[in-house]
Amino acid sequence: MNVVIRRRETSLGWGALVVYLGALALALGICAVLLMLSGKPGLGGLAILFRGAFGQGYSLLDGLVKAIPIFLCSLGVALSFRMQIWNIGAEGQFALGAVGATFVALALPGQPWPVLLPLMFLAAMLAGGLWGLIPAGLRLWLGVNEIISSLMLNYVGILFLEFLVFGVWKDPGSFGFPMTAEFSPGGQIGRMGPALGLNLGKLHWGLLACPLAGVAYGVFLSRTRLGFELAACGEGERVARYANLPYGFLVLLVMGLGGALAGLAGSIECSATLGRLQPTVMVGYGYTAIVVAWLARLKPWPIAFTSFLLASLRVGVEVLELRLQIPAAFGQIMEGAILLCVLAGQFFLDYSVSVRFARLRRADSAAPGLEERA
Amino acid sequence: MKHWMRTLGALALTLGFVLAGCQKGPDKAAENATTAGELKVGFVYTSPVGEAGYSWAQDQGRKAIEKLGVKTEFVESVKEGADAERVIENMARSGDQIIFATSFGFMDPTMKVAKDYPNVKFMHCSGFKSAENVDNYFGRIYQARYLTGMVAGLMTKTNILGYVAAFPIPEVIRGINAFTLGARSVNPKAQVRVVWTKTWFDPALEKDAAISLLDVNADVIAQHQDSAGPQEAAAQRGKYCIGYNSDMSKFAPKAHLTAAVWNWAPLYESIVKEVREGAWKGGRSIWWGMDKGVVDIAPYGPMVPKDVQDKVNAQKALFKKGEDKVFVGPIKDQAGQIKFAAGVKAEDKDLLGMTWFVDGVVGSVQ
Amino acid sequence: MSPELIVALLAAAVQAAAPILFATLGEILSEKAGVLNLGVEGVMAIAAFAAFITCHVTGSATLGLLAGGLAGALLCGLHSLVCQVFLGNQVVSGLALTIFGVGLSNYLGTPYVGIGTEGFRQFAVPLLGQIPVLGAVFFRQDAMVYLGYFAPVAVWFLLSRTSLGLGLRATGEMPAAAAAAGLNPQRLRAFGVMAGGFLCGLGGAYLSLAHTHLWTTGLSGGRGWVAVALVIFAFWRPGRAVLGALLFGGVMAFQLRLQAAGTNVPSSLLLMLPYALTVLALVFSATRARSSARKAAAAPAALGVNIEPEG
Amino acid sequence: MAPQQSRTDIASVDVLPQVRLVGVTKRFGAVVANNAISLSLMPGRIKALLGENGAGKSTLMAMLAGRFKPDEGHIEVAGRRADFTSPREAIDAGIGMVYQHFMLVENMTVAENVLLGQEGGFLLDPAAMRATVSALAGRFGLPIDPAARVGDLSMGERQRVEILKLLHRQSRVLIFDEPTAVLTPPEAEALFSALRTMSAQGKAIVFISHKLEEVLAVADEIAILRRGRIEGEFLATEVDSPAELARRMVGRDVVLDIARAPVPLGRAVLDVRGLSGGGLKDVSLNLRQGEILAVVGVAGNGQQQLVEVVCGLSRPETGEVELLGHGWDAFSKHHDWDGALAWVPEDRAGLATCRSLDLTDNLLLTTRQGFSRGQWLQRARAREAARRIVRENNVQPGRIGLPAWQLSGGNLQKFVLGRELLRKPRLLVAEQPTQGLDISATEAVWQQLLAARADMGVLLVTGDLAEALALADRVAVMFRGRVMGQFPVTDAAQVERIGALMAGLSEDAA
Repeated sequence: MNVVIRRRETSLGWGALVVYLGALALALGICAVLLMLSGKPGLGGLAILFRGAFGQGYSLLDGLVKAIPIFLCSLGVALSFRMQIWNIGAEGQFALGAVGATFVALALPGQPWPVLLPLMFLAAMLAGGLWGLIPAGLRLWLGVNEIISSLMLNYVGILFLEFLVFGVWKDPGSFGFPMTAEFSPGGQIGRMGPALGLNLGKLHWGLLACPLAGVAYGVFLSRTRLGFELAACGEGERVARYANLPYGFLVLLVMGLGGALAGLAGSIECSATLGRLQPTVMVGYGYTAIVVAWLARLKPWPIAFTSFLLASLRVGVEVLELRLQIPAAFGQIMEGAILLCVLAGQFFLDYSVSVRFARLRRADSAAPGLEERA
Repeated sequence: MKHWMRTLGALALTLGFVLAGCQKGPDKAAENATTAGELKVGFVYTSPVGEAGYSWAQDQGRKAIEKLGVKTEFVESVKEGADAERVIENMARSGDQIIFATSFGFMDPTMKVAKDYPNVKFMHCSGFKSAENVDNYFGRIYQARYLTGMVAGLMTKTNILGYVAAFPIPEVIRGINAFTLGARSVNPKAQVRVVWTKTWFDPALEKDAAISLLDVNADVIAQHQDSAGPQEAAAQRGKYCIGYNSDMSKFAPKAHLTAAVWNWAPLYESIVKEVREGAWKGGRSIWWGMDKGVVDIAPYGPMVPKDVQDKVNAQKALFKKGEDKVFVGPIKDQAGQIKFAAGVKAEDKDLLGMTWFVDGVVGSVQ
Repeated sequence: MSPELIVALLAAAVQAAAPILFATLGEILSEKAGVLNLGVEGVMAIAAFAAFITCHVTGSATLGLLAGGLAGALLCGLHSLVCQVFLGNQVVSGLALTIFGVGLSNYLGTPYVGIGTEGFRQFAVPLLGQIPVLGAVFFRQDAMVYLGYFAPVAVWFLLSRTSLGLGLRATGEMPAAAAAAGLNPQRLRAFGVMAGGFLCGLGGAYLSLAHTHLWTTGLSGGRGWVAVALVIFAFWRPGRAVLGALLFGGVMAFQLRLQAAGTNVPSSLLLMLPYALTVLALVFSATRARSSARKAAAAPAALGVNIEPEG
Repeated sequence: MAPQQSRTDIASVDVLPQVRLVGVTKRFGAVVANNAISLSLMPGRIKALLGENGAGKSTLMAMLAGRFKPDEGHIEVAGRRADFTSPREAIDAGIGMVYQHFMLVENMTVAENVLLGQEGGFLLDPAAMRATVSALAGRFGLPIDPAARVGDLSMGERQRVEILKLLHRQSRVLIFDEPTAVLTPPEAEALFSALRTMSAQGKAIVFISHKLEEVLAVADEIAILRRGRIEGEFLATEVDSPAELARRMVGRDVVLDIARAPVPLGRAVLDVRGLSGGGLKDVSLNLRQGEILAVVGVAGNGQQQLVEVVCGLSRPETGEVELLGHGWDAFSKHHDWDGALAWVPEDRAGLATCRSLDLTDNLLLTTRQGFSRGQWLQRARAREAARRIVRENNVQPGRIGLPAWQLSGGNLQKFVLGRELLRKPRLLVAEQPTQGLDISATEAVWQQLLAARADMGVLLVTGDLAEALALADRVAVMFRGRVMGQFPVTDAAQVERIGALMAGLSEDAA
């Protein structure tokens, strides 16, 4: 038997969907087995999970709400991944964004929302962006690996947030508990339901940031020069130098923009769902965002869809926890397993595998250019 | 063009789901709740239940009410933020009539959900907000802290007591202060050194923190976290330790002097009884002490001499009778400023918002 | 600070350094073979649980240690599978491994949270333990710390004094050259990743068996990431890994003692120290690597590059 | 450099072949890379394998080295059938390869490289390893420092390391893939004598090349490979001129002389005066519109640095560089250099194009200015232009939606050149523009360059003397960062000395 692996020339088309579904099924299968190993119903568990995630209007809305910060952070990291810049720091940038927004909200109490909210977003994007620029600068000028520096800065950023909330920003009216004062009404993003006369649960106006950011991301990448230059930079620094691409500037740009998007997510999260800054605003969206970006192969529509999917699964896992008394870590396992399976599955998008038995040959499609690689 | 079709399809599907969901409306499930005859109670924990610690102690309370024929469910490791709101709402939807949200961080989420589910009764632990259908409750664990402080003050030889502290919030600060006051009531030379870990549960870090305290000559280690890390450290060095939440003697039998422990059963049983009898009211702040049996200290370790036990037991008897003189002036803060003049008793709101250390504590308050 | 306090600080630094050192050495092995493994955090978590549960069930710390190492190797085998067979991106696979590993250890471990285990206890080495200062710092530790003294030497020896190590290095630098020399780079990589995983696993086992003596979720607490960072700081050399681990362990121990000594600096800022220091260490080593003419400070040339299949 | 005559005739050899290929066929999909090839490699003889790029030489050698398995036919070693499943087995069977791109680990020492995979035990003794390699090097007259880091060695020395690797393994068949590509003429000479030495010791040697003179200089036997088939096999003595060999190789007469109509000279486009630093030493060059200046020399003698300075990648340390009448700083700050200067780099698949981008995007790679309004990209216009380039330069296959990696080297190069010329630059820098291309693609590229010089000055950097002489008006020879001589190609006396100049022999020494 002879296994022949070859780089694909044409995209798999709808076959890609099969690959993804297969990978997803495998990952869920692993999860089901795990459930059974701990003495719970495997398939029944998955059924509960899916009903919890997608079975009701409110669960879908919950998923949508949870998907907002994930989507924004994910767009941010996807931008830098396109350039092979590994920004693992969305979590810290998210924290700084929350800090920036809170600074404005606390400094300008009582302003109407058209004044306050834009300023909060601006401050959040600025703070998150600057936080993202640190690893970018370190990489550009000192050659420091951005994976590690951005990751370490997550810890620093979150501790900085805690320093503020436990210290100078602590609300005197909170009886000393670690939280800032509640933002004035102008600093809180409202829920969509009441204004539209629909029952939309916890869905808030922060949702609007998603299509805006998503469309801007898509247009930027496919229609503008900088966006094109960014994609070309993904081929490496040498190509960038050859093609006179502003590599350094682009590194700063993607890290800055990525930080700004994560920062925006942070500000929306603390303004819309908490209404104040608390250390509990940090629940790891920045890390989930990385998973999402990669599962979605850095494309905006799939990022939107995957954000929603993973957010919904998280919601579903909560129901699973409640019904079957499953540890919360089940959600993490599922995320990890999905990512590993899809990553392995993506192999089939880029390569064709044919198994040849002795004497039995199948004429594959031609592979010109192979001579040069051989 | 194909991928456009694909994404549009996915989008349409999603939209369909959402719209379909919206029509049903979220309150349907809540209606089922009231129709159920049997009482169903939900518990939200912030950490895994495990073998010891805060959530374990809470879970003992849950088990106690289960014996009253109440159906219970719980979710552990719930993050204290937007996720908590969803978990609590899920419980409310699925028909729980009473929901115990057992950590401070669940306060705002509880309040938000409570507004949407007026028929469900919410019990929030360790916070300060209440509403028509929300009570907040807690226990005067500082009384137990005071007693453990006395034990420590009497047992120390170096007069340095170590305190592995979790987060700089009033609950923890109050505990440290009570501990210090207790220690200095029997040993004016005692000082309490504080190391913050900013964790509720990180045995490795908490153990290291305890070791760092032992290194500065502390010979009794108290703690506020759930883990037995500090107990480990003290046992390893042959020093003493004081547990928290539950009797931790099994982790360090030779070092464990006693522990400040929770016993939620009486409170929870009483709440269930109230609800069954229709006597439950919202808007209350229920703060029970040693007199109601919600807090206590664990049995003394064999190394605690009889005379020490007697001294502490005498004070414990006063608490049992309802005489709470822990925070009665004169009390000075770290800077020597008088915070409560002689004879003045701190009010509950002072205790709830305590953000300063009493004289005798060494360390930063944040 | 009093002399005793400094000795205590150093001893604590050595203990805090041990798990990080094992993990750093493991990552060095993996990276020397050309595979970037960002999953160390997850590997340590799984290994800590495997070690704990084995020790808990069998009562043998040694078996626990072995189980931890094997669990680490096994999980890294998954990384190897995804990257080497399915040509997945190493960065992403590593991240997935972290998520998966931490999740799995939390999931399996939740019922056991808070349960203690005997594990390894500190004991003084005869004679050596009596040496003033040095004895207290280095020779009144637990068996795994002593094992940790040998580990860097063993890794160094493996890499530079054995044919296997030579092959590993060649694979990390230029897999094609290794293949041309008749070696099997895929097999060598898999070995490097899994042997590295074994060492990372020992680091994880240290946490539950020697450090805390009890199981809980989230034991790894960011140490895996620090290990990955220290590999760069160490210029991929076992000797410098020791330095890095001690430095990090030292800062960790120092900030706690600073609090215990009664400082007024807010604890958030002190807790930042180890992480901020790691970034600084990276900056330092990056400038060093730039200024030094020697290429030895550079990453293995084929690090992170998967071996593509041929015809 | 006459071939050695003292060999017996192929037919009369009744020695057992060291290695025999029997009807070996290898397919990649529908492409038949090797078609029923039969060859015998005899001990003590040097066989040249001559063929254009893409003729199937590398595939054939990869099968011998155990990297690929033949689809049909088999390989015999010393008369016994051998089915290699890994390089290791080929090595054990005594077959050794010196690859065109050295299979050396730069970050390891010479001794480590030589003994990699052949350590003979689990434990290593560095001192003993160095001694082994020293002894081996001494025995075959290939001096080298066994403790040196390979990355610090010259190309010639690296090749010596490769040979030592094979000698250490006691390979009986040694295969050299384009061994002279990176060598100076004296280094190549040294290699040839080493080949003869080894051959005299009974090794069977295979020498792959497309350089006709070299083949005639060292080979005993010549086999010609074309389109995956052996098109002829004969003794070197049967061929009397490179031209005849070339005819046999390509199957038709090569246009060795390409028509070159003179073009009137225009303004100066490049003026380099006393450029030093970064490996360059006092380089002075000038180039005018309408002419091609060929910079020749062995790779690694400062050409790369020169190109980087001219193309604005690195700042000149000392000396002056004037481009189109502007100083270097002024020119490289002006972003309109894009329109004035074009660069066709040597690495056409990894640098000049992005492998996964389609042709339109690859067009945009260097010509974004022309296809954007403000920040907005005008893709439709770019597609149109890409289509035009593909049509006018006969780029195959002609679909602009294909990613770059699916194009063969020659077609890619035609596209790259078309793209760069699209901008109508005034100065074109072309590095090794025909390296690895087949004859027809080479011809096409040459025509493109010759036509282009009417509008611009062309700086041609090449290691191929024939190319330089065919295209250039003037030649500059570089050695160790220095320009050893600069003269018109019509200066026959100087042209004669190019080989010597490339080897660093200055006038007095020559």
